[in-house]
Amino acid sequence: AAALMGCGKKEEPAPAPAPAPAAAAPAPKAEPLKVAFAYVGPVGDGGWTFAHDNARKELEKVYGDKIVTSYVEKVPESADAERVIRDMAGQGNKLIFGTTFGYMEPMLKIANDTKGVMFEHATGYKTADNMRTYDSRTYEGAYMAGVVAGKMSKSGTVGVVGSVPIPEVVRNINSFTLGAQSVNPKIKTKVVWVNEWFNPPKETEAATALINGGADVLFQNTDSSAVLQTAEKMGKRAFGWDSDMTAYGPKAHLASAVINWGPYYIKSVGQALDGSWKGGTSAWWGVKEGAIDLVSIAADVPDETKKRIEEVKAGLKDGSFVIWKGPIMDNTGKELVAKDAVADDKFLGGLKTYVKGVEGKVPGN
Amino acid sequence: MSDLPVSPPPAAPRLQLFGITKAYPGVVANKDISLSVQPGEIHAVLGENGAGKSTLMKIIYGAVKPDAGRVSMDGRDVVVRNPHEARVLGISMVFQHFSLFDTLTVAENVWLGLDKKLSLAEVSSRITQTTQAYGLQLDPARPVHTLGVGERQRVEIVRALLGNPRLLILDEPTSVLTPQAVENLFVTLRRLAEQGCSILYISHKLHEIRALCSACTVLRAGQVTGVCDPRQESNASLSRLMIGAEPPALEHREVKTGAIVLDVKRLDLSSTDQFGVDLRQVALNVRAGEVVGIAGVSGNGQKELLYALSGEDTRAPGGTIAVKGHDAGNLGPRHRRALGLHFVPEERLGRGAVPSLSLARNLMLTRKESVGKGGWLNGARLQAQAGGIITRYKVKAGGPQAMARSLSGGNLQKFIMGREMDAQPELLIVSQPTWGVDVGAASQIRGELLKLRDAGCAVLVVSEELEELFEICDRLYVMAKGQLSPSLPRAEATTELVGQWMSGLWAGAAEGSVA
Amino acid sequence: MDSMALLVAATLSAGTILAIAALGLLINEKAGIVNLGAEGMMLCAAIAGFATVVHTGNSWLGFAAGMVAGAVLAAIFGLLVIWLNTNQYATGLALSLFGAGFSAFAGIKYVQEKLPEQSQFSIPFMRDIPFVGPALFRHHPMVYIAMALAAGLVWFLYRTRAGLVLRSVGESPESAHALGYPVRRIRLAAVVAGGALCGLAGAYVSVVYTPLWVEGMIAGKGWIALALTTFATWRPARVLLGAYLFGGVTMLQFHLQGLGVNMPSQFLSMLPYLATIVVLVLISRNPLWIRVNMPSSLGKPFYPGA
Amino acid sequence: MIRLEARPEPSRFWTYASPVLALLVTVVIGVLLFMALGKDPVKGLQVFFWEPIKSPYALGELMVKATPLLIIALGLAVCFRSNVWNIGAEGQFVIGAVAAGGVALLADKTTGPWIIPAILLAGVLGGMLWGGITALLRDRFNANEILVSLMLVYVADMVLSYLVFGPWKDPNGYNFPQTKTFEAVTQIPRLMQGSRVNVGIVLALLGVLALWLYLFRTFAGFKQEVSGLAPSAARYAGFSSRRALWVALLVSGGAAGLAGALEVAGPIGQLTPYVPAGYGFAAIIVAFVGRLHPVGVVFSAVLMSMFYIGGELAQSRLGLPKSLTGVFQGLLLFNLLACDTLMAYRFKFSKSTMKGVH
Ligand SMILES: Nc1ncnc2c1ncn2[C@@H]1O[C@H](COP(=O)(O)OP(=O)(O)OP(=O)(O)O)[C@@H](O)[C@H]1O
Ligand SMILES: Nc1ncnc2c1ncn2[C@@H]1O[C@H](COP(=O)(O)OP(=O)(O)OP(=O)(O)O)[C@@H](O)[C@H]1O
Ligand SMILES: [Mg+2]
Ligand SMILES: [Mg+2]
Repeated sequence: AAALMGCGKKEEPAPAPAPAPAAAAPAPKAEPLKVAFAYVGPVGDGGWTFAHDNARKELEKVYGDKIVTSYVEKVPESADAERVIRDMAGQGNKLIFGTTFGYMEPMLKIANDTKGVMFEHATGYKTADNMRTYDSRTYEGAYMAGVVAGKMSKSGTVGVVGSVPIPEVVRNINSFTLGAQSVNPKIKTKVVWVNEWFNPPKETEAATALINGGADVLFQNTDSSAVLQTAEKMGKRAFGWDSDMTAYGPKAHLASAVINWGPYYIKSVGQALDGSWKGGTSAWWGVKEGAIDLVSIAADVPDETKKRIEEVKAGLKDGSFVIWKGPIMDNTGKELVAKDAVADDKFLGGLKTYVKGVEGKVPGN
Repeated sequence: MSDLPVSPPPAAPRLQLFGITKAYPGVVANKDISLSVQPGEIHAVLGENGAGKSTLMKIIYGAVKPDAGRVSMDGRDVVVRNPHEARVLGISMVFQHFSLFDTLTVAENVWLGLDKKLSLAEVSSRITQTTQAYGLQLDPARPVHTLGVGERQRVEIVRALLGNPRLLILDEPTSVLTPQAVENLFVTLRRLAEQGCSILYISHKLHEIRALCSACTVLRAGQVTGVCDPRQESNASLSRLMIGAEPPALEHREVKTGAIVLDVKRLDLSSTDQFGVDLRQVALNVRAGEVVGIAGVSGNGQKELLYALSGEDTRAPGGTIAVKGHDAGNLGPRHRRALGLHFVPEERLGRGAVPSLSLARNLMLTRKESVGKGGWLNGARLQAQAGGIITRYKVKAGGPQAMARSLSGGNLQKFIMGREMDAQPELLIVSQPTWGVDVGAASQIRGELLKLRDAGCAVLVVSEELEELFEICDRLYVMAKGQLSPSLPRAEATTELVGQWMSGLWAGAAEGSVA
Repeated sequence: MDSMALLVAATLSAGTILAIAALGLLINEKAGIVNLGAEGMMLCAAIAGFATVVHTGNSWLGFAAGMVAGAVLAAIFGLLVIWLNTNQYATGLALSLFGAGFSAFAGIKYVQEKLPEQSQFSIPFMRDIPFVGPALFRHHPMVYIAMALAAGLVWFLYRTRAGLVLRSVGESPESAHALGYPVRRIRLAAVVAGGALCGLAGAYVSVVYTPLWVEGMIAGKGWIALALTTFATWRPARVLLGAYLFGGVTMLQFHLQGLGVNMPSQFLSMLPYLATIVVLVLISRNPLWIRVNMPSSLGKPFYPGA
Repeated sequence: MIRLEARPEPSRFWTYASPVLALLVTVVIGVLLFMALGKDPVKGLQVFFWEPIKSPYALGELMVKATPLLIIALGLAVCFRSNVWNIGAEGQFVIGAVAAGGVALLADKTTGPWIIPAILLAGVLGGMLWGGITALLRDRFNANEILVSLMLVYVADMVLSYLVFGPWKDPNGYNFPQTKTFEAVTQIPRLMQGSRVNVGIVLALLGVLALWLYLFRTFAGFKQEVSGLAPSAARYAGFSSRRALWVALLVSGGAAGLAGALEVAGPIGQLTPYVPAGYGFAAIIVAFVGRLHPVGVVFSAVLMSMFYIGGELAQSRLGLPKSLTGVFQGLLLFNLLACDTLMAYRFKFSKSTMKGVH
């Protein structure tokens, strides 16, 4: 099952210089570096946590006996997080990954108390000397999926099953819509929120509702393959998310927008091993760094679209293409990004309105 | 019932028991009991509470497995492993505690007690046939929870009869019937016996046994203490066999009555339960120093009246219920107790006492002498108080800490009566004071009630046992169909008259029902 | 396509899970036993069913495996509750906890596993009737089985002697015992049957409704099924209606979102739960109705000693 | 044949021995399971039963985990003893947390320490409000409290979700669903340096004492219990069953609300959608394992917390999956319930054949 994570990508050179062999040679008797992961979901969720855990396994493969990894799954984003992460530090782990936003405050606290330990926090915005943040530009994958969706939708209406209306998810919905509009300016996006990251029956029901509402291509930001499978059952098209989900809906599957945490983890552990790890920074990796990709594009997607995707990827890699470049309007007609202006990461980090073409209002705004 | 086999002349006993023994933890309920019932014989089993009668009957019916002993029917040994097998052998049983299902209909209830592969419709028509044949009235389609107690008893009996029994076991069947209904039942039973059916009959009512049965086995503490022909015995001699002594005769002194303590005027109250009885124009009074009885078959409004009197139902309109001159209709039980009204309900477990609490704690249901300031409990005082009641009223119990449910029915009744009498009430209302209580305990309870009266307390007794009411009451009312008869001095009360009134036929009753 | 028809279709499909599980629980409860372990049984059945289909490719075998899993767990529950007289609520909760943990544990290998493709079902000719066809006649057979089950249960409970015996055991186990019915064995049979149906519902979720295995995938449906029996005052036909009603409200909240109804999605998400409370309040106002239909011994222990 | 035979009186010995036996059986099953999984059973046991108590810090963490469980379970003990089946403590916990969070958000740099009692009071009132809805619907409309309280859990989660995604969202929080972190003054005072244990544990222990006194030493407690054990007896005695219903739900709601307040103003320090962590459901089990007895509940809350923490440790130390925690907790509860049978029954080995009727 682990092979589901974009297989071809292991050949790609990891962006980090991968000092592994070099570091191993001079100190053969060195204690292995202990690396720990705190996961919010079960490693078996098939989505977010699953992807992180795949990257952890990849780490073990890459670094072999130079590191020892361990993880604790289903750590609630409550008082428990602090205990678990503190215990990880207490157990001699030198590099600790917290993979959900809700660990931000506890990790910050622990980072201040345990200076000798390096902390990596996913999706947050607070850092310390020995704590930094990392995230992936999932919206780039969403944009590329949108390009395919815009081409493949016959009804002109696409649907998104939204998990929880945090900025990241809103950004993905918007980027998906921008991608679709890049090939079909008249495309409309319907959004249904399930208010949960992971609830397969609910995801199924939400997907059904979208299809009943006229959407013929679905996209989701939830953690299971339920949406894709619903599309398969109802004869519509949909995407895989987080990992390659082709197998779940061979007929419905248009493409999978995958995250690969591997490159970042490999780089981070490499830095930790050779002592070049520094806190206080934020990394936001995307297509450029190999963290995001659109894979397994369906055979019936026209070649011109496939070519367009390749162009987008190339453009994102060399910086010649920017997704969030004005003019971009919100769906009330207000200007979000002025003509020719490029939205910066801070703007993207706090996005709370839909772009033109998405129906409705972001909950809570 | 014509398909009953006519018993062959030199018959082996219909039922024989040899050395039946059954021990429960702590008690030996049956010890080496042997018994023999002839075909067509009505055989009484007599004994005080806890003597082991019901246990023995359940063993015969296969509902309880004996530890040792042998059962034979018609001379052949049988093993009755469960009631189904018993019914196949021709044994039917009417249980002491009803075995009915409230929400099911009469026909369904009967059907469940039959093993034959009849359809429900066939069962219904058989019920109609049988009820007509025996002069019992019963509508097969009615849900049981809409029936009165007497009618429920009929369901049980009809169910037993439809099994074409060759041996019919009746465990205290008459405790809830009117005298006329008892007579009807006896007619039915005698007819069955004539047709060759043997009957095992359990009752605490000695006169019934003497009138009906031709043989009698007496049990005491699980053992057979005597076999006799009850027709040759007197109440006193039967009592001696049963408890080793005669119950003390009650002395009934005439006393001067005092002021009216309880005064009920034109009480109309609709029942909260759809199948309950509405009270109509109930009027009664009780004076200090007298015992007033309310006779009647239960299910005629007694329950509703008692709820209204005790304060468990506070809907009585103003001016209808007065206790010592205070309008009490809307007061809860607590406030009525403050006025001196104490009440003993007929359900001992669950209403009169909490089964899983100790006797001491159960005391606090109605007594709060050991509740100190701010609601703090004084445990030592509570123990002492409970201990006092246990000794004074001769309650057989493990002590104040014994759980209420560990007591036998009669002993729990004595404890509850003791709890209320010990409070020195000015008005004591008691429902079914001796229901299912053995002769010895019953006479003790009645004696205590009279003592209380002599001390100037007003006592209201609701009972289905006419004998008992005649024994202790100074005046009687009869309750029927939610109405109360005029007051009847004991001297004028006869079984016939009261029996007639129990059907609602007293002068003025019709008026009442029109109003 | 008529979106109304699709809403009806989605409702029936969503309601089927609840209907099957709730009918199973109804059998339990008619015999006087409350099993709060529905969620745990459904989860274990979901993984059992899923794993079976993964290995055999036959979804009917998967349903059977789910039923067996539900039945086995129910039997454990039944032995504890019926023979050892443990508290029903606590034992049921323990079962829920255990089932959730155990299914997750047993299912680790099956995450990311997928099922072989299944053919679509529909009823020939009828499926093409406008509106009615798409709404009613293009479902998985399990949808019709749920309906048949409700009808069968009505017949069983109210028309057969066995059904009468079952009801009598729930009404008064003491009386049934006195009449010689093997109360405990009947109760165990009812509990096991109930567990099997919960299992069927669980397997339906992982094999058909969302054909995948992930931990905790029943996501509360078991609790809702428990609510439905009371909600339906223990009448099978009402259980079915209740299940569809709940399924309908669940679907409706998403459809309303899809229609752009301007209300925070959290409030829409509350709808099914609020609707349940409202209906419950309406139904419960008639105490007689409850009294006549509710098994009197529900949740109470039975000691056959007496 | 082995038969169960009722004891004339509950056995005192087994009252105390049964939990021990249950634990032993669970441990034995655990050892077998560890061996089956190829893990060292000694290490496995150590992780569950020694590591959570081996140091003052670990003990402190155990207390942090046990405090909310204990407080909620105490309230539920009152409720279940009154025969009121509130299984929605989770919802009452959440609303308590919301109410407490609302008050905590009012604090600013100038606020005095009076805010802490205000926060706790708000939590209690919030929980009571949520419990009170169930009481009201039960009282007025006879609606089944199991279902109403359960449905209200989902509603409470959504209320919280609405607030943190909407009106109470931290304006400087990059639109993430959480309130701003509360001012330091709102932090529930800790008992000692270097540990997260706060006065919540003191309140919980006071609660144990209060509950013990209430149940066994006051008339009010007696009335409450009677209404649960025998409603007809309560009515006969004149104890109001409606009052008992309200008391039960308000007390358990208030307790759950208090736990919610202690949690948000204590270890969490802000409102997030992740406040509901399942304490309300776990506490039901804690209450039962503790036999609805205030002292028993203390032990079961600690044991339950050891399982939770042990479950986490088993992952990081032994690489075992988290789901084992649930398996163990479920097993322990099964075992305990089964062993409790020994209190009221003894096993009898009889030579005779099967009894015909069961
Ligand atoms: N299931 C049981 N478990 C334990 N003890 C029992 C059980 N059933 C009866 N007993 C005890 O056995 C003894 C005989 O009881 P039984 O019911 O046979 O008495 P009885 O003669 O029918 O009394 P009553 O006149 O009160 O009906 C009593 O001491 C009773 O407490
Ligand atoms: N059975 C009783 N006998 C004597 N005193 C009692 C009894 N029950 C309650 N009390 C006392 O009465 C006081 C109030 O009790 P309770 O809770 O029953 O009353 P309430 O419901 O407030 O009043 P009301 O009955 O007027 O509605 C308490 O101090 C209590 O100790
Ligand atoms: Mg008897
Ligand atoms: Mg009151």
